[in-house]
Amino acid sequence: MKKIINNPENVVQEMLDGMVAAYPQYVRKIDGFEVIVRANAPIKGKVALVSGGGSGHEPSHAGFVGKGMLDAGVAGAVFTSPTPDQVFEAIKAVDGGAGVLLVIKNYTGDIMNFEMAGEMAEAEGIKVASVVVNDDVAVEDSLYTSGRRGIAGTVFVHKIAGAKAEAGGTLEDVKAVAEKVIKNTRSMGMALTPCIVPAAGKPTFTLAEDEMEIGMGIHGEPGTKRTHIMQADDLVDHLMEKILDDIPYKSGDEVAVMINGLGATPLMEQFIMNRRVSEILKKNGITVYRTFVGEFMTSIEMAGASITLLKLDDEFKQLLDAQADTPAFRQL
Amino acid sequence: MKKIINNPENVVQEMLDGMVAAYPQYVRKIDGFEVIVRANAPIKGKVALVSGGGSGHEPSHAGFVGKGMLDAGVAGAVFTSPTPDQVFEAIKAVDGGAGVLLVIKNYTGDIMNFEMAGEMAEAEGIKVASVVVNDDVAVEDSLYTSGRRGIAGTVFVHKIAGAKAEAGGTLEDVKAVAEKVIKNTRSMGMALTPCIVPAAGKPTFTLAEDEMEIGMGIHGEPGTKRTHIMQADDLVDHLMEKILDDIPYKSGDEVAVMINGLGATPLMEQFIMNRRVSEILKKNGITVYRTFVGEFMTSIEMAGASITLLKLDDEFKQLLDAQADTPAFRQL
Amino acid sequence: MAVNSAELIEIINLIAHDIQKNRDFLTELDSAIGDADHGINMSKGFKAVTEKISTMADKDCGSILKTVGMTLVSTVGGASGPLYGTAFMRAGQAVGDKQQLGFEDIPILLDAALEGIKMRGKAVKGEKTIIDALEPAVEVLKSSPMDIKLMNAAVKAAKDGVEYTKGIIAKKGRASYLGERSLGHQDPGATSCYIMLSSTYKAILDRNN
Amino acid sequence: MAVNSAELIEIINLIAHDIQKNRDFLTELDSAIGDADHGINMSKGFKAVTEKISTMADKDCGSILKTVGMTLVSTVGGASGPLYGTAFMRAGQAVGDKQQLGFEDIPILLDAALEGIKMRGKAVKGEKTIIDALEPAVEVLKSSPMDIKLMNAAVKAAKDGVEYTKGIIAKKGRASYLGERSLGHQDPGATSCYIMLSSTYKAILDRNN
Ligand SMILES: Nc1ncnc2c1ncn2[C@@H]1O[C@H](COP(=O)(O)OP(=O)(O)O)[C@@H](O)[C@H]1O
Ligand SMILES: Nc1ncnc2c1ncn2[C@@H]1O[C@H](COP(=O)(O)OP(=O)(O)O)[C@@H](O)[C@H]1O
Ligand SMILES: [Mg+2]
Ligand SMILES: [Mg+2]
Ligand SMILES: [Mg+2]
Ligand SMILES: [Mg+2]
Repeated sequence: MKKIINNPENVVQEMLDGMVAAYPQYVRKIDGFEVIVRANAPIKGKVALVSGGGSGHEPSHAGFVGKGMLDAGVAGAVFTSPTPDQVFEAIKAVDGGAGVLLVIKNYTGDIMNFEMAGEMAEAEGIKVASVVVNDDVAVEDSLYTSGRRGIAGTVFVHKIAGAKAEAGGTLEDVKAVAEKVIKNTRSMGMALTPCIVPAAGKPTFTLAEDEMEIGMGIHGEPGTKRTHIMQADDLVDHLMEKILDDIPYKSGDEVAVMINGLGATPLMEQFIMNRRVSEILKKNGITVYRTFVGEFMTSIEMAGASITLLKLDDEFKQLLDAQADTPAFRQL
Repeated sequence: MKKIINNPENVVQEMLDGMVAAYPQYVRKIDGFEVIVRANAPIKGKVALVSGGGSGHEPSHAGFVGKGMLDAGVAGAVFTSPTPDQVFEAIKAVDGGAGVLLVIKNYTGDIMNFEMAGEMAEAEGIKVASVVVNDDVAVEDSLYTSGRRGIAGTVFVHKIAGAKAEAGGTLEDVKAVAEKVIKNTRSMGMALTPCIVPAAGKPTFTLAEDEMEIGMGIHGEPGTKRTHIMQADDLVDHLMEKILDDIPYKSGDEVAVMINGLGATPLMEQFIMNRRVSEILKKNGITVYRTFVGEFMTSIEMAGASITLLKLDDEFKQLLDAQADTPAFRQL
Repeated sequence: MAVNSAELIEIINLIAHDIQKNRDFLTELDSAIGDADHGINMSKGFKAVTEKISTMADKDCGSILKTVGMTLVSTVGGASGPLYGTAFMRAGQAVGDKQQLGFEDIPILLDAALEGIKMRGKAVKGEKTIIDALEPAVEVLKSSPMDIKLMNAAVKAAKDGVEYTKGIIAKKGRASYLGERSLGHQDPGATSCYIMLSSTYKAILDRNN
Repeated sequence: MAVNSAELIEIINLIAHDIQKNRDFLTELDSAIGDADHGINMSKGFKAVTEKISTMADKDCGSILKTVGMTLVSTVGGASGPLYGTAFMRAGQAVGDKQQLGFEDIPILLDAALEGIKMRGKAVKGEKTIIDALEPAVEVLKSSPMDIKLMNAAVKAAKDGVEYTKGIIAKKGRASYLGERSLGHQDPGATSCYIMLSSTYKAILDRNN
């Protein structure tokens, strides 16, 4: 296991310490908890956004704590959703009286832990609402299963719902816009290599030197198929076909694009992917309003990437353009 | 070779296309050249900054083209410095009449190619000055050799000299502040894995599963020693000792810190390093003014990281705080 | 049968011991259709439980069970933390402040546990979850007057339930993302549930002999 | 000896051919103490050169050499592009608009090339660079009246210079970062320089016989 760490048991704690040491102007940590909140939390009268999940997806979620996005990020053990008391602590720390929106990725564990935290908070008189992000088209959606997974599209929810809250939206407003983002966001990813959970010390799965996995989840969950490594353009064609067909996105639509590196894939390759994405969108008569390329929702040091499209309307454009100032996402 | 690319011959061209497609609000490409310039270049009356080098260090340098940093980034083949005509084209495209500063990393090839471009530009009546960044303390400095290499500290030169130019500094002012940054910046890095130049298809060197290389260069140049993988804290102690002793940085100093991931090393590990860096600085009575954690000067998909310290004075603090708005570096 | 608080703690410690013993086995099952952490999660939680309840011998049975539940909730995380946590908390509520438990309490507390898991996880039988082991056991326990033989039959029903999970597609939890590929694998959560029931039975049997 | 423009182009094509033939060898040398691209860089540049000068048989010798230099500068990159590019450009300036070159021109153009490399790279002999092959050759050429035998001696001096680079520590270029670890390795740039001189000698020898 080639990692720059000390004791694998302490990675989350030490990471959060290092993050707070780096960005005291943005964030602080709640003592005794793996919870990162805005340096100036709680903000009186503003709806607060709390997100989180297992660690290993950095900069998600604590990296997006700051003006115009989240008020708290809760960090579970690597790839394990945080417990309700951690989330509860986050809710209490950021509630400014206007209520708290929980942004949850669609994993059974995350939903149950965040729900319990919400119940605890409501029992103390805090208004709580929640949304569940499920953007990954690699998994079929169905009412009778756990549905689709939540992946990089979550960051668009943080951005847009965060901007709505910053602009003075009520809890109902912020929840409504978050749900609208979820409805209009689709993603799909692929992996070239597995990653290693520090406490495990070895990869959970293996891929041969010439293999890749399409539709891989951000915790190493299996995808839709394992194939020979494809050329970037063919790969992007495949992912884009699945994504475009899903909502579907149509000619005349305007979108925001996110190319998200999973950890070990360099920007060079992400840009090569984006080149093809923009070609395909153009060919389909879809206009790109803004593009985001980089690491937003990673899988530790997995090599691979995901593509996310968000279908825009005027409200979205305005909120997407709004200022954001966080350790990992800034917009002037 | 596990990469998301098409033909290895075209990676630089396709990367730049993908970058321009992503960030038209920031940058455009000069047709027929591997040159990225500010969308609104040239800016009349402003000193322009041109940097560049071999590709494979993304987001360096084109990612820092934008308000408050560079005016042009020139992208050579992977790990090969660009030719003078490319740099010359960049200089011509961004000169706004106030002259152009070339920010060169200290590699023989880069220096000669940029120098020749400077001569070509001067022959056309453009005022050109240049600085050479040499922050890597892993290599001994000497007048009688090529001296130290230029690595991640280059980004501090972009930031501070870029802010000076944006604030209306003359070519002499901007060059002077760039040289002052160089004098006060020291870095050192390490690698856990090699990287693969796409055209070569295989790593230039190998490291055993339990080995790391300390003082590694950003093109895979050998470092000061190859050792058994160390714990993060021990590793940081070693790098920091070399860095602190070099200038030296002393009790009472104020610094900016950059933890720079080389490509495959996740933010989690970078934050774990920063935790120790901040401890060491505190112990030495050195105050941290600002910290930057992320990927700034990479080695394609190399796993590893470097630490950079910049010793600050009031002018530096003001310029470091100044607004910047580029694809890969933003500050409100 | 009558189990006082001290004895209840011993039974829970035996469960903790058996979970610990099966840590790698459960993780291995989870690595086939999940994310390879079920054994790690559960043993972390029960280690905390053992510590937490070690000083509770003077407390009532309901409080002990509720403490187990709360400890699991606040240490395990993932899916199994809230599920087993809720189960133990509901079981504790069901027995109230009793100082000792008899055979007749077992169906009551396990039924409450099952309801808690269903409420929390919104799963039903046949979705390849804990419920596929627990619900058949509870059904057996409710079918006749309670005794040690019925308890044995309930454990056997749980075991059959685990076996049954091999032949079905996961519809809930992380394994559901595999679709058809979850076929042929035994569910980790159903397995840990069977282990806990079986430990309880063995503890009671030991005490009865 | 007298070489007209068409013949000069042939000589340069032979150099290009020999560089191409030694592409992997040069790259291998560079991989030991540099970044494994010298052969790739040089053969890319000379491929472009061959194309560029193919239509220049009616131009003067100085223009042809300058075109070689400019083409190397604009296609090679790295350290060797500006160095060899400057060398050829300086050589072209030295011979001016001559329509043919004689023996007496060889020391003049190579001396100009050497000075160009020194100016551009600021290296001196003994630093494990191109200069360790080129300077001894130029010294031999300047030591007596020029003829084919002296040319042969110059190529031999270049070869000795390549040999000499094995025993010294690099002080310039990328290999200098290795410090003592550069000992024992032959310098790629000195080697490509020797190859080019040797190709030139062979071409002239062929023509003279
Ligand atoms: N909705 C649900 N209802 C009941 N049990 C469930 C549900 N979802 C998952 N499980 C159980 O949880 C087990 C996985 O637990 P664990 O590995 O600890 O959590 P995670 O999936 O978050 O990693 C599964 O094997 C399954 O039995
Ligand atoms: N300052 C210099 N003067 C003369 N020759 C040099 C100098 N620096 C480097 N060289 C030569 O350049 C060669 C390396 O060329 P090449 O590999 O093409 O460039 P790079 O080092 O940029 O990859 C070295 O072997 C050396 O002979
Ligand atoms: Mg898990
Ligand atoms: Mg090179
Ligand atoms: Mg699991
Ligand atoms: Mg080289």
